Amino acid sequence: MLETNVCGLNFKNPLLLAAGVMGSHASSLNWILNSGASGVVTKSFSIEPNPGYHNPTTVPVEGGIINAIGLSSPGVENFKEELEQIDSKGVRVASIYGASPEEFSYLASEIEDLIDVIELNVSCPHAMCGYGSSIGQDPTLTEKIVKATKESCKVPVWTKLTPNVTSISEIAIAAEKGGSDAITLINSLGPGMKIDIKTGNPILSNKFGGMSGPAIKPIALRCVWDVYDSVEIPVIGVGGISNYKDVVEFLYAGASLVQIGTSIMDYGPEIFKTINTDLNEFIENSDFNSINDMVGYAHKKI
Amino acid sequence: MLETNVCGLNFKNPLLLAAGVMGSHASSLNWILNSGASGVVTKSFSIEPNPGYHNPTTVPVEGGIINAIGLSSPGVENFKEELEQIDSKGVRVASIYGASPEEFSYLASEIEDLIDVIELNVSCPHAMCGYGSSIGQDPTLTEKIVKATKESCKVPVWTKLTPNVTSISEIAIAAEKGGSDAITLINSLGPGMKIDIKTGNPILSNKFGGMSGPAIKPIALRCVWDVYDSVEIPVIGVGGISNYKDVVEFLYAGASLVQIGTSIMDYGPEIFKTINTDLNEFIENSDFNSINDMVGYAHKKI
Amino acid sequence: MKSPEVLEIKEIIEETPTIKTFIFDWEMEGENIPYPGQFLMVWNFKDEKPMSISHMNFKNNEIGFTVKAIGPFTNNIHTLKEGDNLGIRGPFGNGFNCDFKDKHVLAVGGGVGMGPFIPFSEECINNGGEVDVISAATTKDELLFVEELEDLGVNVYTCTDDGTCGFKGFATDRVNDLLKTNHYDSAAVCGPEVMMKPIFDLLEENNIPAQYDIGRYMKCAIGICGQCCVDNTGWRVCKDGPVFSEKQLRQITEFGKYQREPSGIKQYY
Amino acid sequence: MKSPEVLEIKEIIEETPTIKTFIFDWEMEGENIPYPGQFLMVWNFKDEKPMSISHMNFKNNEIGFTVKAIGPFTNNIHTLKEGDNLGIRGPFGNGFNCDFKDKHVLAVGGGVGMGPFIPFSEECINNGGEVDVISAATTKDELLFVEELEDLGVNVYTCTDDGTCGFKGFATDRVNDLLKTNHYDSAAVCGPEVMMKPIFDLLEENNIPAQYDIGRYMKCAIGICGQCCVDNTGWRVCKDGPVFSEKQLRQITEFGKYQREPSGIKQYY
Ligand SMILES: Cc1cc2nc3c(=O)[nH]c(=O)nc-3n(C[C@H](O)[C@H](O)[C@H](O)COP(=O)(O)OP(=O)(O)OC[C@H]3O[C@@H](n4cnc5c(N)ncnc54)[C@H](O)[C@@H]3O)c2cc1C
Ligand SMILES: Cc1cc2nc3c(=O)[nH]c(=O)nc-3n(C[C@H](O)[C@H](O)[C@H](O)COP(=O)(O)OP(=O)(O)OC[C@H]3O[C@@H](n4cnc5c(N)ncnc54)[C@H](O)[C@@H]3O)c2cc1C
Ligand SMILES: Cc1cc2nc3c(=O)[nH]c(=O)nc-3n(C[C@H](O)[C@H](O)[C@H](O)COP(=O)(O)O)c2cc1C
Ligand SMILES: Cc1cc2nc3c(=O)[nH]c(=O)nc-3n(C[C@H](O)[C@H](O)[C@H](O)COP(=O)(O)O)c2cc1C
Ligand code: FES
Ligand code: FES
Repeated sequence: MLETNVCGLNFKNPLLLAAGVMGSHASSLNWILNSGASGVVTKSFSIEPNPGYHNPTTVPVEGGIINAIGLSSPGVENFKEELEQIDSKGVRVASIYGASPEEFSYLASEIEDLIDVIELNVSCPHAMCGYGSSIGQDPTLTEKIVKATKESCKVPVWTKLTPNVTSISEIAIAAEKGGSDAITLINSLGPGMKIDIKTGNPILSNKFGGMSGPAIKPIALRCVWDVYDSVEIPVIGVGGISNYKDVVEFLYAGASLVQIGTSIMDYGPEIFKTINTDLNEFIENSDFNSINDMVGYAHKKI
Repeated sequence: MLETNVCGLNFKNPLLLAAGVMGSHASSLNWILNSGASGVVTKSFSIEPNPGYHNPTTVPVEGGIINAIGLSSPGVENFKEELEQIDSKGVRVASIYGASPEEFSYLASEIEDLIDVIELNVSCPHAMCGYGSSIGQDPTLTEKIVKATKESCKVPVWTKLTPNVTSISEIAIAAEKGGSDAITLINSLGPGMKIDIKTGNPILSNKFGGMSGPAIKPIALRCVWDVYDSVEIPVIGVGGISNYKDVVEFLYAGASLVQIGTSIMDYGPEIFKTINTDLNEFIENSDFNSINDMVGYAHKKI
Repeated sequence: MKSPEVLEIKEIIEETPTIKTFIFDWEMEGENIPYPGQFLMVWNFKDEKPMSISHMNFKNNEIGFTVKAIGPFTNNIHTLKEGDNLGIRGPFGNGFNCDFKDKHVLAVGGGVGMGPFIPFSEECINNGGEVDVISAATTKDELLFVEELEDLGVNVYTCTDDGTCGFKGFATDRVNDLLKTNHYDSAAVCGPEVMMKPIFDLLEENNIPAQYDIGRYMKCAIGICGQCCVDNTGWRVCKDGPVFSEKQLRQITEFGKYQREPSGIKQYY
Repeated sequence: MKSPEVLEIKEIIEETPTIKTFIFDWEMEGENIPYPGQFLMVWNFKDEKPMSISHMNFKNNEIGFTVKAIGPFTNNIHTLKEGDNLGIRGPFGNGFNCDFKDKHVLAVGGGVGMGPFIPFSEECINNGGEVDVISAATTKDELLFVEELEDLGVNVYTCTDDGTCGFKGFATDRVNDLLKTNHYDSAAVCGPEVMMKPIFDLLEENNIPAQYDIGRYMKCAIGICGQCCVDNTGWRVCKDGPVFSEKQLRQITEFGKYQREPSGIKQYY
């Protein structure tokens, strides 16, 4: 009931792990696969090692958390060892980041044999200048990076976008033009900040961090809705999902797959099993025959 | 202890009512003034009457609500009757909206004698095309509108911005160049949406609505921080404030005044009295001697 | 505050040629538990409007409201069948005080304004009060809830504009008449404002404390948008009302005079 | 999950030339209540690092941790005075099982790894167990908590690398020695991993069930960032640990071999 096919790949259900959450080691990624996810996205990695920001790197806010891990990465050479060990029973998505088309295409060519999909992180809201959302806020650069990556590898390429732009559809269309096989949205929101009132210190060492968790769901849903209307390629929804109802909302809004991140903090890796069970029951009690039937359903209602 | 002066106006405390919340009638605005607010911002109004969108116009989400009231307005002629009756013991801020510099300047000249400040709503995320955030996402148009308004009236003009842009500082700088006397941020976030999973219907009749309430506070704070660093004029903070700690955070981030909206849903107009009492106690137990001492304090800590 | 919950219509009762009652399964627990005089926001996937709760069954876990077809929304609701969906959120508002042990209470309902008076009467009687109800309508066929109220042990006085049943004339006249023979400790009134205003004046003259269930155009229903605020106090009908005491009503200067359209423009009666 | 709470340092105890204990007022209620083996994240407004809870006073509502100065962060903490501020969040992690009624338990702490063993011993004794503790250090002056533990009724065995106090040699040798004469139902071990690994091997040989409090570089401490996950199970030391049973430890293939730097690069011991 839960199987679906996106970009020519079979997913045994529509639930994937989102990038950056328990995603730094093959061992934790395999735990997530064993917990019921149909696929996993790795923590984003770069060519060179990067320790990320000093702590504090996360702080809770109403309805979620803000984080500025700072794209820590062991560098592609070290990370290959992890990629090799991710269980191929799930769909293995490598999230990569860089500052130029050359960096992205180099990374893609280095790892394409080890994984099933490449996700481009052009959307991290707390990346160093020149990385992350400073790319995904520029349609021309986004298109170039997607194009360069596509030319350097044969696996499907998903482009992950930031909601922190005036028009997300504009960026999605640019990614589609560049040849992206799907659009993932959204990366964390904002950035936002929190200040300690006793001392006046911003709590995150980076001051600002991306917001994630249930509070960002309405924004993520609207981004999925808009981009579904703007491009032909599949949309992958992420942001604040914590139960099967959220998944249904995302599918209705136009997502073909969803990713789950922050909710693992509250529910652990077991969340994948729980949602799969509930989602299966929901579909069995509905008029839908497949996940695919549900994708974009709400667009037909208006 | 709580008095402050912004744009040459005295405020008996830093708390104002935000636009659009209990702000359509003089009677409810006066209730808010009697509950301890130092000033009130009216619901945004236009030249011609506008009934707004069909219901549902609000729906709860994690950490707040989304709304698409749709800028309902009785039109300036009818609204003058309300403006005349707002108690002048508080600072009376009229929020106006239009689609062109001419509309804004006409509105300003029509009402400037009845109120103390004009706030320009160039930021509503669910306005009809050509209004609201479609202006505030364009620096050139924002500057023009501020300039036209300034030329047509003598009262201070505050420009209220939308966070739904790639760079809020860019827009704030444009407003400052246009002659704005202060920047108010943020208008509601997103827009976001919510879909009923039983029927597949987006719940808001307008599908999308602006998000407000505690969940948007981290984003609002970061916008205040950024704009405080980018302009010389005062910043007025709004977004998710529900207690005195939130107010302290906004002051530290750079706000000279704050506005409170959605929290009235949970706490009623009494929230102004409660926060004033708590804030007063906080300052008395601190090393600060005035509200002004606290403005931007966190910037000195880093 | 909750999102609308989409529920299937369990039962439709055709009360009069223009009025139907819609009944739903409803878990009577926590914030769901309604109180007489509270209302629901009803979403037909095109618009959403307030409706008084006219039916509360705590044993069977049911809730319901009674709708008069008078315009686009209510006409659409009337086309629905059992099993069809509606979105419901609530209950909202303050509700009636029903604490009338050993007291004699007069309830006056005009037309579909009878809505809250079955739950109200039930609660008053449970609390040890005696209830008289004036059910007023234009004509006999439009009278609401007469039998149901009699079954509860209420003294029902009917009143029709055309005299087809009971007293011929307006509800005010009926009240005036009853006051000559009966003593009432308190009253509760719901109906069109043009009906409520003269009753308010009459009850004030007679020094009878009373509660008035008033209507204003509603958008959010959660006390935030300000649409339903009344002059001169600014009270929100959706949150601080919809039921106001006679003392409060004296301060609501717009009562009986005007209310506001969705745009905010005043609409004089 | 909570934000760091900024608290004033109430008391500083100079335990050894390189180790200090920092004590804070702490409301012992709800999610605040700590358990032996749990840790806190300590924020000095420049960085934030994990520290085992070494002091829990339920009567006086106090909490504390014990810090060895070994680098930029811990050196900075050592410069602080009573009355200075630190940000604290927690408690985090699972903590030790202390349910050893009528059992004989051996706790082995190396250096500042002694941190959790006052609360651990107290809880075991309260539950009716008997506790022996090996306090190991490089030299006499660096031995931790000997008197405090003796006051609790614990049999303390000291052990120094240089023989300045008690047994001369490594903790493993001390454990080996004790096993010859004593029967232990269970053990608990905390210290540098190069110390824990041979003790683990020794206890395994002797079939003694044990709990190991291990350390990994931590960022979020709330089980989300994945930094602290261990091979091959992927368990999060901050959430699923930091205490693991011997059965679990057998599956943690990286134990005693490597851990990961902030970048994720493996650092072999
Ligand atoms: C607290 C409250 C309880 C109510 N209870 C009942 C009830 O139990 N049964 C019943 O039949 N009616 C009730 N009403 C009135 C009901 O909401 C209107 O009859 C209905 O909204 C009419 O909509 P329409 O599209 O059919 O007609 P329209 O022609 O659109 O409206 C007719 C009149 O209904 C009122 N109205 C319309 N929309 C709204 C709105 N969003 N909020 C408030 N009033 C509105 C206005 O006075 C309007 O002039 C109640 C109203 C309020 C405020
Ligand atoms: C669960 C746990 C409990 C701990 N309890 C204590 C304790 O009670 N007392 C004590 O003195 N120390 C304790 N530590 C170790 C303590 O966190 C490090 O000593 C401290 O972070 C060193 O920081 P530094 O800047 O002084 O030195 P650095 O030179 O930066 O680091 C020295 C070593 O400390 C470790 N370390 C550094 N940063 C971190 C980090 N963010 N998370 C985990 N390890 C880190 C690394 O192994 C590093 O090689 C604990 C560690 C963990 C994981
Ligand atoms: C701790 C943390 C680390 C993250 N790291 C990455 C990352 O490396 N690359 C990336 O594309 N997204 C990263 N994200 C964003 C998530 O993949 C996801 O887009 C976002 O958190 C919204 O989903 P959620 O609400 O389910 O967490 C990170 C999020 C969190 C909370
Ligand atoms: C119901 C509602 C109506 C609003 N109407 C307006 C408006 O007319 N003009 C405007 O500038 N902002 C309007 N806002 C935005 C608020 O003024 C405020 O910027 C936003 O809600 C964030 O603050 P809060 O979280 O305290 O509500 C409205 C907000 C709400 C919830
Ligand atoms: S309907 Fe919005 S305040 Fe009453
Ligand atoms: S430190 Fe982040 S998962 Fe453990």
